[in-house]
Amino acid sequence: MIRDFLANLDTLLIYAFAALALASAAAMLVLRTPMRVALALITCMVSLGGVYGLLGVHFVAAFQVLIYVGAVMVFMVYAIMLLDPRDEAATARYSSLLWPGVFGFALLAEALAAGYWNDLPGAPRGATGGSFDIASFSSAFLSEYWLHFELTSVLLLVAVVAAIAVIRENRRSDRG
Amino acid sequence: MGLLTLIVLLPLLGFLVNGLAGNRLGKRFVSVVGCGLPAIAFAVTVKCFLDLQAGGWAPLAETAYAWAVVGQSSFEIAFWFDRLTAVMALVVTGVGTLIHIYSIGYMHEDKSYARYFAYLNLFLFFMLLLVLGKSLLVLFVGWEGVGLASYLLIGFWFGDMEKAAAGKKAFVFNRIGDAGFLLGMFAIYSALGTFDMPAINAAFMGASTPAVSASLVGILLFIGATGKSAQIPLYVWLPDAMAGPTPVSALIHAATMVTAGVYLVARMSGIYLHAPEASTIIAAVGALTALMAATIAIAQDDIKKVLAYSTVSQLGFMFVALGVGAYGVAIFHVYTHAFFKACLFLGAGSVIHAMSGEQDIKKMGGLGRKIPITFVTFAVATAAISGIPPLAGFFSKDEILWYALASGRGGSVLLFAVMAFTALLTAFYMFRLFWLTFMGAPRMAKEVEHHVHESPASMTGVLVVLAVLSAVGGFLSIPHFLEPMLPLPETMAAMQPYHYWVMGGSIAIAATGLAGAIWFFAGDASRAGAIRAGFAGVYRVLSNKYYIDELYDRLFGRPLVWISDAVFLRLGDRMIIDGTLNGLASVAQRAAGRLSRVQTGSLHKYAFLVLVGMVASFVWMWTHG
Amino acid sequence: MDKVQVLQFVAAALFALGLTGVVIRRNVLVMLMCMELMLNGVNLSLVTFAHAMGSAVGAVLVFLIFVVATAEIAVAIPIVLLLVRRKRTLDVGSFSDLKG
Amino acid sequence: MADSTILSLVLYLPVAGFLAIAALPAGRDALVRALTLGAMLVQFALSLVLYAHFDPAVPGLQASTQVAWIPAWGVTYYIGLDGYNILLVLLTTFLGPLVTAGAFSAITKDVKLFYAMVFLIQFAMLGTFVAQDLFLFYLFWETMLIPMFLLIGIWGGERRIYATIKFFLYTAFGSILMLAAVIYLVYSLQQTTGVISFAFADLYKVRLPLEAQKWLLAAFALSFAIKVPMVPFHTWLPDAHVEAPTAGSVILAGVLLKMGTYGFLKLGFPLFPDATLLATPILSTLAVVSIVYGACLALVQNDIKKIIAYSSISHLGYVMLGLVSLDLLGIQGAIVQMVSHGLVAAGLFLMVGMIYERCHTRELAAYGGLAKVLPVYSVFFMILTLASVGLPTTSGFTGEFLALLGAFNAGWRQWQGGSIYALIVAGVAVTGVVLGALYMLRFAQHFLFGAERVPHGPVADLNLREVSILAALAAAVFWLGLFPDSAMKRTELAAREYQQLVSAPRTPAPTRLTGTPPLEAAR
Amino acid sequence: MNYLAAAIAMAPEHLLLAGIVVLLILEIASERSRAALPLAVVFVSAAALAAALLGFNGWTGAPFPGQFELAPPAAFAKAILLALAVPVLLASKEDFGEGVFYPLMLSSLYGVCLLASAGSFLTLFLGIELMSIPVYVLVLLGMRRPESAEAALKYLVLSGTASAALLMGASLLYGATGSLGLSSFALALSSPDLLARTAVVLVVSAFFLKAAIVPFHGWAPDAYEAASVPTTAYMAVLVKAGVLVAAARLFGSAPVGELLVGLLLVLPLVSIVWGNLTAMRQPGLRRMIAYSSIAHAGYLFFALAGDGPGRFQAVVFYLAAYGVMNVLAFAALPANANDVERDRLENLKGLYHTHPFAALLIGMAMLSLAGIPPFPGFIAKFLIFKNVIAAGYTTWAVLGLVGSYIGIYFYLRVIQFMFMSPAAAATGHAPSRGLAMGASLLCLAGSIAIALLPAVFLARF
Repeated sequence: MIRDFLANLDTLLIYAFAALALASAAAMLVLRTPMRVALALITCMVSLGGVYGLLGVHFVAAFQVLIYVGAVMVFMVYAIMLLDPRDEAATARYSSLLWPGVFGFALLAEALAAGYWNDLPGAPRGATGGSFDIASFSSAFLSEYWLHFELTSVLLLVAVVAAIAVIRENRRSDRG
Repeated sequence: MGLLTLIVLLPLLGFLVNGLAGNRLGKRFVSVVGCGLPAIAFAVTVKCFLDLQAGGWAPLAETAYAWAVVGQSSFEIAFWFDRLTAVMALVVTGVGTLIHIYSIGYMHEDKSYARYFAYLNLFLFFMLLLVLGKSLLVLFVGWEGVGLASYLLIGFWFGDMEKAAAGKKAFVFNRIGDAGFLLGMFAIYSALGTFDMPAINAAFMGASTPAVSASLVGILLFIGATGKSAQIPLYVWLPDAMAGPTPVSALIHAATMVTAGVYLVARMSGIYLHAPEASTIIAAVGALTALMAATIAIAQDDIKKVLAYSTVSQLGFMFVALGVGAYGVAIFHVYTHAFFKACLFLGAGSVIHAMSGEQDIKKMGGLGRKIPITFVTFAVATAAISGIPPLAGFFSKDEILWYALASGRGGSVLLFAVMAFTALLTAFYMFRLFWLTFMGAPRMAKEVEHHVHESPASMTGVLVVLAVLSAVGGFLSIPHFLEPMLPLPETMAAMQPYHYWVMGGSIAIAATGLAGAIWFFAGDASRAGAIRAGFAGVYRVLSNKYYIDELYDRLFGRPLVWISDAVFLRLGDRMIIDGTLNGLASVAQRAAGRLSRVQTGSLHKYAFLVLVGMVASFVWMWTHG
Repeated sequence: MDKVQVLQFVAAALFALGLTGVVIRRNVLVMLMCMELMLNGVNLSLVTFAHAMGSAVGAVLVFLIFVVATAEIAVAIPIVLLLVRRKRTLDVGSFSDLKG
Repeated sequence: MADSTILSLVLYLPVAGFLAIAALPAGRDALVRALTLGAMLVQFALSLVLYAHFDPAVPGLQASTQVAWIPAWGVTYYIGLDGYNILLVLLTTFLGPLVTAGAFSAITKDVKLFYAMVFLIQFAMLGTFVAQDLFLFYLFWETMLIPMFLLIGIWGGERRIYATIKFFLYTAFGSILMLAAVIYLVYSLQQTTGVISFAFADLYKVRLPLEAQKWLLAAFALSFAIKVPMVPFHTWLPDAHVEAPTAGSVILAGVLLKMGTYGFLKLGFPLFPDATLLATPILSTLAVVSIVYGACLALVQNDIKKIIAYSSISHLGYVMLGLVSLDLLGIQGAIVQMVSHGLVAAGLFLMVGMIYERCHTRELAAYGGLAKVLPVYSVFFMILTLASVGLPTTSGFTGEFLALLGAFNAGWRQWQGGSIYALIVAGVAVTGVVLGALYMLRFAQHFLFGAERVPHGPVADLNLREVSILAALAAAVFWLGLFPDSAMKRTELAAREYQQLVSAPRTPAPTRLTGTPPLEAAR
Repeated sequence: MNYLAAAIAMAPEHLLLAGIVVLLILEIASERSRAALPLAVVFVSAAALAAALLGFNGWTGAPFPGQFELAPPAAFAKAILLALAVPVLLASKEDFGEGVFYPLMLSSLYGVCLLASAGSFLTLFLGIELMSIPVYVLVLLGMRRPESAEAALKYLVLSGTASAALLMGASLLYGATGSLGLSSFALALSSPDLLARTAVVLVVSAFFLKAAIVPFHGWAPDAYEAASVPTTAYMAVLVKAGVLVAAARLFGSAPVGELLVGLLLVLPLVSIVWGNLTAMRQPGLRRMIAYSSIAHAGYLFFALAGDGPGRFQAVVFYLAAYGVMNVLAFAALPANANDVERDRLENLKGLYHTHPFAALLIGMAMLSLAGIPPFPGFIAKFLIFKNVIAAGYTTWAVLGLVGSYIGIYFYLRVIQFMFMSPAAAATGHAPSRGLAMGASLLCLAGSIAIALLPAVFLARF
């Protein structure tokens, strides 16, 4: 009784986290001020991190929290604080396409779901079963996928250059 | 190069010389070339005639060159000279030459003297092509060519739109006939695979009946003939054709070209002998035309118009002869008619020349004493056409009347009656013309009157020759000469006894006509006036030529223009076709506007479109999967 | 109904919500965050699959997505700054000078 | 020098000329004109040599050149002379110098570009005629649009933009569908025979199922019928003619329209014999409609260029009639009629241009009695008019007569077979002879005769340049009218081949293609 | 793993990377450096050369199995695309004083190269991002006009969405087939499995979005218009090229069933018609080209419906023909102090009289884009529709051709402006630019080569 509850506890927790993520995601669409939206997103991400953790892919969970919450969202929040005071848009929350958008959402969700409904594999084809740990991941990363490892570095470099370029434009437009 | 080819080419040479270099060469040279070459052509024709005779009347033939060879079928430019050709060629070259000579005097003052002779030679060239041609193709080339020449000559004084229009009218009406002619040719070719006329005749005369009904072909060819020879329904161009210089009217519209139709039928007699229906139609049309033209002629006051209608009427006589199978007789009338009608026209020309351009006989009278030679020759010709024995007209017309009555091939009392009455009318209007022109008191203006003068020798000489010919020409019995090749139809035994009655009758008719005319016009004008007033209605109809021109205009001219303009151009081209296209174009333009308005610049909109696109793809997927 | 399926539904929902957010929210920054949301949906689905069949590839892709997301934001934010300096508003609706 | 070399020379001389004048500095107009004329004359001389060397007894291609071009697609660079194109090549090169000389005084703006365009058109047209590979043919066929587009658009009249765009879009539409047909045709050749080739000779070999033939013929026919043009696809022609500069109209009427009939003769009918035989009634009807319709419209025009434009529609109707008759006479007549119309219409447009340069109006009503003022002009005008009416001894007669005779023969044969329709059609066609006389003489009468009306008079009669242009044309007209045999000898074998290709059955048809048939409903 | 092999296989990418680094250093060392452009040209041409050499040597292999593959076709594709970038660079002199443009463009090219030999969705994804991210910035770089930033944002947001969709699709494929290799997509094309098909739809719509197919095209006109001329050229040619090469790799030579053909061709057909129609009314050249490029994207997807083996060839050949003429048009466009003025079609009026040569070049480009013989555009279009018909979709081919017919008009309109209208009021055309003219001549040479000897190119794929 207790045992199998405990056995299923992680599953239940996963559902709980998933529900939380879903809820906060939904909240993002309704909350008014960007700051609140940001917070909702962070909640969502963290809870997703929880899901990952519970699924046993801890390192992804770690990345999720570190990179997303740690980097992206901080950047985001910074931007919000920088710009928010000027925001009149906060008053007008929705674009004219609110209801069409919602309708579209319904259809899209339905369409995607329909894709899963019948033949989403309980255990996907080619499933080896079992989980994998950081060791197998990183070894794969540095053996099979080191190309991508390198490419990401190129990408980041490019991103930096791009950002700098924009900032410079920014300065130029201030000047002239 | 054979003699026949030479005959044809001589006038062409004249045309080229006068046409290209005429203006620089001076009138004398032009007239020498213009008249000399036809004269030579005449001489050569005589030579050929003698050869023919020497050869025991075996036809001469020669091929100039192969015009086109397509597969098995070869179209050759070939010539043929037999009895019939001989008669026609002699008339054409002979009378032609005379009229050329006459023209020297008549056209002397004209600026475009060279052009005139060039055209005249051109006409002669095509006419000879027509007459000498061995195959229908060559005949057709000549046929169209003479049409062209007459077009050019009618419109010779093109400064005046009337004259140019007359030329056009002639050409177009001829073309209508030619269309029929073409169809006839095509039918023959499709059936027999040749245009060679002797061969065609042989095919129809032969034992096995050819693959085409003789009547069909006969009628189609006859349509062509009605165009060229001014028969109902296509005769209307001929009277207008008098717009041309008078010698032209004499040569083309009296002596030669207009008889081409008669020649064609006679030449194709092989077909018509087997086409009773066609023959009947020909006879009917001929008779009707003769009668109608004669009645119109009574009420005309323009000296040339009267002659023109009389030509139409006489052509009617010829076709009646053809219709009843008396081909030789028709040719006989062609031959006599060539003389006296040419004489009449040239005489008229001389009169007009004397009257300094006046053509209305109402304004003439009493010219007899002032221009005696013209007067005498004109008198002879008039007598000839009215059928006063022993002049040429008498013989041919008498023969026609006889065969109209007695021919075993469709002669009938009715036909005879009509023709007899027409003959009466002929005599009547001819003497009316004659009287009003030469007799009685002068009615012209003084200044005109006092320089009325006789024409130069070149003209009067020709008149005399022609007068003599129309006097004695009848004694040369063409039908008899042609009989070996164009046998005369056997006559109905029942009619035999009446042969001399007919002859007497025709003399009587002529005399009556003469008398009637004199009775009308010799006395004071009041009598004629009274009669005319009595028949005012009839007179109006006649003087307006039965309103045929107006009728044609209403029936064909205007509808054609209306359809072309209103239906084809405005409705078809502009509204339907271009309308549709421009409509499509503007639709595209409007669509372009609509579509570019979708691009509102709002990112939301774009994102929404993406959403829509995805959903749409999914829907497509589910529905088509 | 098994775990993977549920999580896949969630993932799909997140993706759809993100897209919808882009369509309906006026605020630029919110719009960007919604894009992030979409990516998170993708991540979830990838991780779930990777976990379910115990292959590392999915996780690797997830990792790449992290990096790319960061990069995109890093470029996006300055652009937004630039735009807002010019427009004095965060309202995407008013960024529509280009049209037609 | 080998004939094939001469042919290549003839074909590429315009390109050389184009490059040459392109290289010249601006403002050297006199030099440009001289250079162009020279090149054109040389070209004509060379093609005369070709004509002389052409052996009528040899079937198939002569002076041909074949080089692999896009092997993967079976496309070859393949040109050559045969009975189909020999006369048209001669016609094109003959008109070249006349067009050039004719434009000396008319074109003063952008002379360089103008003659460059003339060269290009010359090149494209010749290419279309000598191409023996469908891909190459299509390439030239389409290329020709571009210089023509510019020619009308730059040097045209007031409504030139509308006219030229209409011209381009009209013709391009046909070509687009034709392109699809071409691809499908070659693809099916590959399917049925395993050979992939665009060479006409190979394409003749494939015999598609009737269903496919119908669609393909429809596509080809539309494209060609627009170019001919046949009613009801003709409305681009009057606009294009009226707005085009003289040179443009001359090229258009002289050669370009022949590309349509040539297309039918060389491709449209031989490639799809069964469909053709099926469509003969429709085609012959359209031909006759064109004859009558064009003539009627010419009858009510007041713009002298339009009269000639519509007359072209009518005259090309005879060509189509002759072609569909499948009677040797008719085919030969059609071919001669093509050339004849090329000469006559070109001449008439040149003359209109000459008078327009002097009097600056195309209103028929504005003219009258020119025969008095411009005797020389009038003589030539009369000659061309009569040729257009189809009077014997002119080229017009040779063409019309034989075409009609052929049509009638065919009709007659069908009549013996029990159907009279074709015979009636031929009969109606003959009325065109009368209508032709009607409108041309109306034209001539108002133009040359009557009271003198000469806008911007007094005007000078033709100068030596113009006289020599027209003399050349007149000579050609009479040559083809009086001695057509030398020309027809050269086309005879081709005509026979065409007849045989269309009427005689070929290899038995495969029951069905492996590919989907055209226009099968999209899923 | 053989590092040497990797080094050789990725030689073009490496050269580009080196170029990026060098240019950055240069950039840091000194703003406004004259050396930037020449260096960029050198590196890009070197990369192109390297790719070409790889191709000619028939270098085949997968240094990173399943991730990065190289075979002659891909190598030549890279070579051609890089070669197309050279004239773009040359034409950019006047528009970009400062050097940061060049490293960005090189890195974007790096992405393009990756796409040309991507073997898995990971590489594909990275390639697309590497290609796109710099372009967001390029769009607003130079800031010729205030709207640039807006355009950049639109592009960024929508193509971000596209990436998300692509990844979602990838993930579903992953779930359905257990692999992230591109081959899994090809498998999914013919699988009845709904999950797989959902994935296909997501991936395809992602590509539609990147390639600006109606209705995913919203960003394109705005971005094209607001960007500076060379950037527009770059987007219209190379970005599109990258996307489609990727798509071609994705579809490989897998048979496309009746069902999918609908999905694959309906929207392209719509965008052919839509693009061609909308372009009619555009007042600006760049916007017009944007719509025309929407239509061309449509043709390119038609190529994907063609029968298997010919696809890659068709796509690349079309891209070459289309790209060379597009770049030609932009390079020949006369400079003008005011960017908006420079763009307006009205100002092209009478161009023939002011810049005859430029007018001729632009005219040719327009005709080629319209697909009129004898220009390369025609041959490319011919190839595509030939394949479609060979695949048995005759109806689609006919529809596509008719759609392309609609386009002719607006290309003619440009020619009409340049040749048939009197010169517009003095808009102060700057004297034509040497380098840009060089660039356009380069393109001209290229297009002549393609038109005269298509076989030479075709044989390479």
